[in-house]
Amino acid sequence: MSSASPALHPLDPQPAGAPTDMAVHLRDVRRVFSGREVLGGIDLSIPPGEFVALLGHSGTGKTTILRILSGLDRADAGTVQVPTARSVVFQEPRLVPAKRVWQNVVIGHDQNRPARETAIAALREVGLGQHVDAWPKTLSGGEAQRVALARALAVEPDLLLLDEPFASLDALTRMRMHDLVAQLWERHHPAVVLVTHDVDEAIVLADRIIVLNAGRITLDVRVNLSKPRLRTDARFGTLRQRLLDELGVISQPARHD
Amino acid sequence: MSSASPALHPLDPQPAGAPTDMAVHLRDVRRVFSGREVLGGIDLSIPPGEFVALLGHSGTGKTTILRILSGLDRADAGTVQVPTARSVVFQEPRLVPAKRVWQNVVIGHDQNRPARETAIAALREVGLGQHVDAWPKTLSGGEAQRVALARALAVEPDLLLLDEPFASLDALTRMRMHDLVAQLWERHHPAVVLVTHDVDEAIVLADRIIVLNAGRITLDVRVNLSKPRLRTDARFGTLRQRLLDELGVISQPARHD
Amino acid sequence: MTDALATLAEGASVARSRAPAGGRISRSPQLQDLSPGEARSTRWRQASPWQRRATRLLVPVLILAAWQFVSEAGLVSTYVLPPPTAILAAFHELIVTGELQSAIVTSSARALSGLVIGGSLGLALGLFAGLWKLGDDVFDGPMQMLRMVPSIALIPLFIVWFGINETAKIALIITATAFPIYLNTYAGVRGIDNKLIEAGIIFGLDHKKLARRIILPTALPSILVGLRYSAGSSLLALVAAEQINARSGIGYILTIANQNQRVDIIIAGIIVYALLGLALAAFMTFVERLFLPWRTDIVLG
Amino acid sequence: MTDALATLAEGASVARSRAPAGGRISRSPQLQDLSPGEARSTRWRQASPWQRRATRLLVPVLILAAWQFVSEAGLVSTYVLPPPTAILAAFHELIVTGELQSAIVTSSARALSGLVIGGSLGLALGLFAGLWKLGDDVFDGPMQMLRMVPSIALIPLFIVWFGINETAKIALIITATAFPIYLNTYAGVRGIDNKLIEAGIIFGLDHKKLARRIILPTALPSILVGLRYSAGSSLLALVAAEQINARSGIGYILTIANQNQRVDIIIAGIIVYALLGLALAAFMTFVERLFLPWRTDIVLG
Amino acid sequence: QDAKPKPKLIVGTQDAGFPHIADASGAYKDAPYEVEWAVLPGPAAQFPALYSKSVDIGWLGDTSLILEQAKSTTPWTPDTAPLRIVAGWRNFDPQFRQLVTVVRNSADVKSLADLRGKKWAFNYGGINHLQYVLSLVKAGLQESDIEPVQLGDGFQAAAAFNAGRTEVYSGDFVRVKELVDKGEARILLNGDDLGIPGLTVYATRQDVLQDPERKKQLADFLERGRKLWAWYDANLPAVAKIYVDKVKYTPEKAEAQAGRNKSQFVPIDAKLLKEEQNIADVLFERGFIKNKVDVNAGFSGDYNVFTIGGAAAQ
Ligand SMILES: Nc1ncnc2c1ncn2[C@@H]1O[C@H](COP(=O)(O)OP(=O)(O)OP(=O)(O)O)[C@@H](O)[C@H]1O
Ligand SMILES: Nc1ncnc2c1ncn2[C@@H]1O[C@H](COP(=O)(O)OP(=O)(O)OP(=O)(O)O)[C@@H](O)[C@H]1O
Ligand SMILES: [Mg+2]
Ligand SMILES: [Mg+2]
Repeated sequence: MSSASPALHPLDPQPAGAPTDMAVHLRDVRRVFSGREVLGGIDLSIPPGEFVALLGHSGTGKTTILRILSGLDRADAGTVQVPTARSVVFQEPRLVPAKRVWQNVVIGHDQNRPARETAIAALREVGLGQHVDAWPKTLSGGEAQRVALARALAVEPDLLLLDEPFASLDALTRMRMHDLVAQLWERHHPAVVLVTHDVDEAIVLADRIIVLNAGRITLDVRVNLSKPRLRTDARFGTLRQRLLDELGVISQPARHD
Repeated sequence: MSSASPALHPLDPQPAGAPTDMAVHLRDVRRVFSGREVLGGIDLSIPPGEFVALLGHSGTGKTTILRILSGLDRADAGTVQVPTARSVVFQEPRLVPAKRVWQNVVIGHDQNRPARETAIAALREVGLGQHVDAWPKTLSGGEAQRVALARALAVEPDLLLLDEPFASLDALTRMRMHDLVAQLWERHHPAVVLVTHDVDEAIVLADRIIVLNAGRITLDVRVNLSKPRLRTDARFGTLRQRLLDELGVISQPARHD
Repeated sequence: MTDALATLAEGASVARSRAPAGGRISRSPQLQDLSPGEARSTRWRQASPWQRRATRLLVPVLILAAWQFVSEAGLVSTYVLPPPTAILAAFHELIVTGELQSAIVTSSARALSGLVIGGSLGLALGLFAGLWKLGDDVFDGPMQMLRMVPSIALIPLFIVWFGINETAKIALIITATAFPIYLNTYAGVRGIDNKLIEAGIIFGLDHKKLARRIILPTALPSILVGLRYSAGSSLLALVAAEQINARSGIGYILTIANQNQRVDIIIAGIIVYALLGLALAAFMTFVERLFLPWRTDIVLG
Repeated sequence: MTDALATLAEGASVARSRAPAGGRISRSPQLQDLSPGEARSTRWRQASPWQRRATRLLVPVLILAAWQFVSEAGLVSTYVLPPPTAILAAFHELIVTGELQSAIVTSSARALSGLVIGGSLGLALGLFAGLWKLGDDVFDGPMQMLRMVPSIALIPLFIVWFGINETAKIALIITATAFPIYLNTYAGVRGIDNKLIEAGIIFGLDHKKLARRIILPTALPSILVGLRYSAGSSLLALVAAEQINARSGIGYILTIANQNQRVDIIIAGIIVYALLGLALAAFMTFVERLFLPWRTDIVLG
Repeated sequence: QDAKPKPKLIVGTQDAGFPHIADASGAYKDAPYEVEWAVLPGPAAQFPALYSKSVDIGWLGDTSLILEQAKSTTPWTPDTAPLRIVAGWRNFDPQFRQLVTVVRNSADVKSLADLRGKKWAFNYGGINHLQYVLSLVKAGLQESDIEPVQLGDGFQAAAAFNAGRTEVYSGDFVRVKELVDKGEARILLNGDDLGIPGLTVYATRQDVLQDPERKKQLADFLERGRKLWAWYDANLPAVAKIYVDKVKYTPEKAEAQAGRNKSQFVPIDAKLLKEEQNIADVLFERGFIKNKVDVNAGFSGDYNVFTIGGAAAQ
């Protein structure tokens, strides 16, 4: 990665012993909801610029981790250290119904003419140039998701958190969005945490894949394949199989190419 | 299909010329939103008990068709005839935040003790036996989606409309849900329309696959494969390729097994 | 959307008949025709705008008819409830002397100034108390107390504090209008979905921008209900305010008529208030359409 | 959730400093420590319950102090604003004679009966007008008119219609309470997300069940705001209602004190009202907690 | 043996203490009908209660009925008047002035003419207003010659004057008494100077006056009323105590109130009618009422024999 050791945050003195060269540093992070331990001791360090995919069954705590990383939720115990500049695509679109689509995209900017231009450019990139002035309620599911994506990509974060951002997109649109995220990552190398249920997607995009199971990390592998990653590559197939096994999916014949 | 010719609805006299042996009958259905024609003449007949998958890019009008079939939206022109007993899994969970999970599942039933038992059984089937008394806001994305599924399956419709019901589920949970839907279909053969972005899922589950493009049906194929359908089957691959071509997806090497 | 929901009524009324019963293997589905333009059971939502306008008039006209009947039949002494014709004469008197016209102008000016100040106050405090615990702790108590003070009881105090001119009148109107907006703003803010606020914070909105871009627009429907209420209160507060050294105004006319036992004028005044209420309702509906273009109505039939 | 949002304040205040500037290729991210239990800037939300309670008392105590000062400095004639000590004496008098106690009992009974009837009426009409165009057409107009009638102006009419006993008093309270609940129910119903209604209809809910299972629970926060308002109005309406042949009650005490120029008692009465307002607010908060367990509050600090 | 319930005579009052005084006096204790008091402050409540037969006898100020009569489009006659005054009473003790016009010493008003241009607080309607209007007449001024400050009730008017917001005040004396006692203000005119009868009256409906049974009750009620005033006169401390105990007067004010309300019936005779007619005429000339009023229609002298006794009846 091309990033230097990050400067200390002036307001938050570095806790003793925390590594300063990591963008994300979680140590023994726990989270309990109404008596149930949802996260049971997560250790995770992500260097600046690394692209991490997070896999796991429904309800294992993926969103909970993302909420803690984003600062929207506070761990019950442990150490949490993240970059100040974060951006999130939530699991739901979370658009303000009272604001037009373009205003939603630049919700954090000064809302003047140039902001509108920025928004239009971002919306074009996600294929929604026609819906600039629409109300969020009139969007289709996939359109709303893409607006949320455009909003997250219109800023330049050091940590980009993506919670199933492509879940309701068709194959073609999904591939376009993959390219978009890859481009953004090329441009200024944020650390990325991508939650997905699509193992192939994880392998194609990520430097490193983590599997979460019942609130603990049960697998943490590096993806040592050169890009573009081809599904025909034998190592692709092996990795996929390893991940599917970890997730407990009974091998489907078609997956063994 | 094992269904006999359906009885006429006493309140709605059959329009002349409409076939009486179909569960769903759409003829030249059009829908315009703020001047833009979203559906431009849809013709579609589904016999009772047929399982139809609906593919198409984001924003092509899949949800719009489902809304018209469900009766939630009215076409601007054309003929629409559907069974009286319909059930829907919406693209969003649509749970009543003020009602506990189990009450949401049996929202349409008399809410007494047996209803609670029904709800618990349905929730166990979707793997949420632990969340019976939770509030919807505390559910994870996939959990909420499964509650919506449980709610739709707890009634016995003649037409089941599923709008991307498995979008935010991991592979394992998704396979379990496939089984569940298949079981329900075995039990009393409703006509099903499933919107999905997963071509494999469409082939595995459906009798017939329809591709929608810019508000028109551009492909309508029958899936003549015996069940269980194996992805290794050459005809599976051919059909998948045909569908991906229709959807404009540039072939990924891995997809050619 | 309104239409969409209107069509539902039928679907629902039939769907209800579906029995969630046992495990038949095959069934012949009952069909339903949802084609557009089909002759459907006539429902109110299909009434023409004229029909609807007529209905809106129906109740007032019925009341008027009953009133004239009661008066003519001598069921109620005309001293207590003069017949509509007498009210008409009272209106005539008020209009010929120009009193009514000038009263409406004067009173509207008073009500509006009070409403603007009181409304802004209520809005600011409502946002503050709704969003910050400190604001809640400091202001909610006093607001809950303030709203319970009968404004009539405040008049002598306000005369001493604010004198006998416009200030005292407007101060009274302010106390009457601040609270409804406060309460509805507070509730509107508390009712906003967390998720939107979270998104706003993530995308770098500070508190001020959060309030302007997310909280205010999203709580606006509730705030407008408060405004609806406050606008009414501002007019009603005139009855108290215009007891203070006033020589014109709707409240003044009412007070004087009350002291003169001019029931005809009192009723004329009540009718003026009622019409102002209708005008206000129409205006607020217009405002809501204007400021809430993103809202879709649900109407069952 | 409250805590979750409270933690946000920090994240936001820092995130804001992020510049959405040009295309640097690499950067060293500024880091932020979000570990639990860290010493953070002291914020109001971290104040102890005792601190918060103290703040709640602060404003009333300040007012009291200012008042005593104004009285002692002779800035305001004791005719108009007797010192707190005089009010205390008035309270003593009212309590020793048992008047206050019996007034609260009598008045509460009146207010409550009016509130129950008026509230039910407002709720029913609000649901009806909110959900059906027919209801809207028939009832919204009259309700918008009715709410503008100053209750003082209704007294003579109500004496004729309902006599000079309890009926007339309670009728007055009903008119004062029906409207706020109506308005808030109407708005609450209109504000419900279509999507929920659609789901309800699909799953076979008829209108009655739709109202009971989806609309009422979802509009409840708004309805409870209306109830808050109505409960206050019911008490305020006592001032008008208890002018009609009353022998006891809080409104009666106020009216009589007004006629006797017992400013100390008037102010004592106002304080009783203010305290009732606080009690009401506390009760409504309790009711909201009870009936809206699914709601999560947002609080910024 | 008393199987049949006694008939009821419902009497309105505007003085919340009066029912207690009536009880204490025992004047109505063994009446062949039951007296029920209804406290209805202000003519706005008394009139509808009378018209709707919620009360049989109403309690008004004498000018209230003049205003009521002036409203009628068809002129009242003794036979058609819906309501008639059957008795009136007032206090004659000069020590207990009721109506006054008071000026602040700082206003430097030496003669009535000096009232020109002054800020003058009063409240509209009723007897206080009459004091204001007749003061103007006496000073030879029009309303446009002064700065009138019109307020909602007498208490507000007094508050404005006491707070120094106006220089002149017309209305009830007790409300400004403290300022006068302190020497900061003085009385310029009182009600008697202006020929204001200042009566409180009982008024009843024609149907009562025409029902022989009811008439008998009315006569008896008024006769017992005379006894009540006699008891009142002899028991001022007891009355004051009632005002303190039952309606929350301060002891000093209760004493003043008891003294001030000490009254006797006044015959409804030519002299009174002349004064009343004069007031009606001034109100008409000054435009406060729209129709000329003949006060004979609203006043009935038929019950003088019961209120005053045989001696005064002719
Ligand atoms: N506020 C809350 N209160 C109570 N339980 C909660 C809360 N938030 C989350 N949970 C529970 O914590 C568990 C983990 O939730 P989380 O949203 O992290 O799952 P997830 O891995 O993102 O699942 P999915 O893939 O379905 O989105 C779930 O069982 C959920 O019900
Ligand atoms: N109420 C509405 N008003 C205006 N436009 C609408 C409305 N509803 C849908 N649309 C538009 O109609 C088009 C089709 O929407 P629809 O929801 O049917 O798409 P879809 O095929 O379901 O897409 P997705 O896969 O993203 O869910 C979209 O472009 C959408 O913006
Ligand atoms: Mg999740
Ligand atoms: Mg869709």
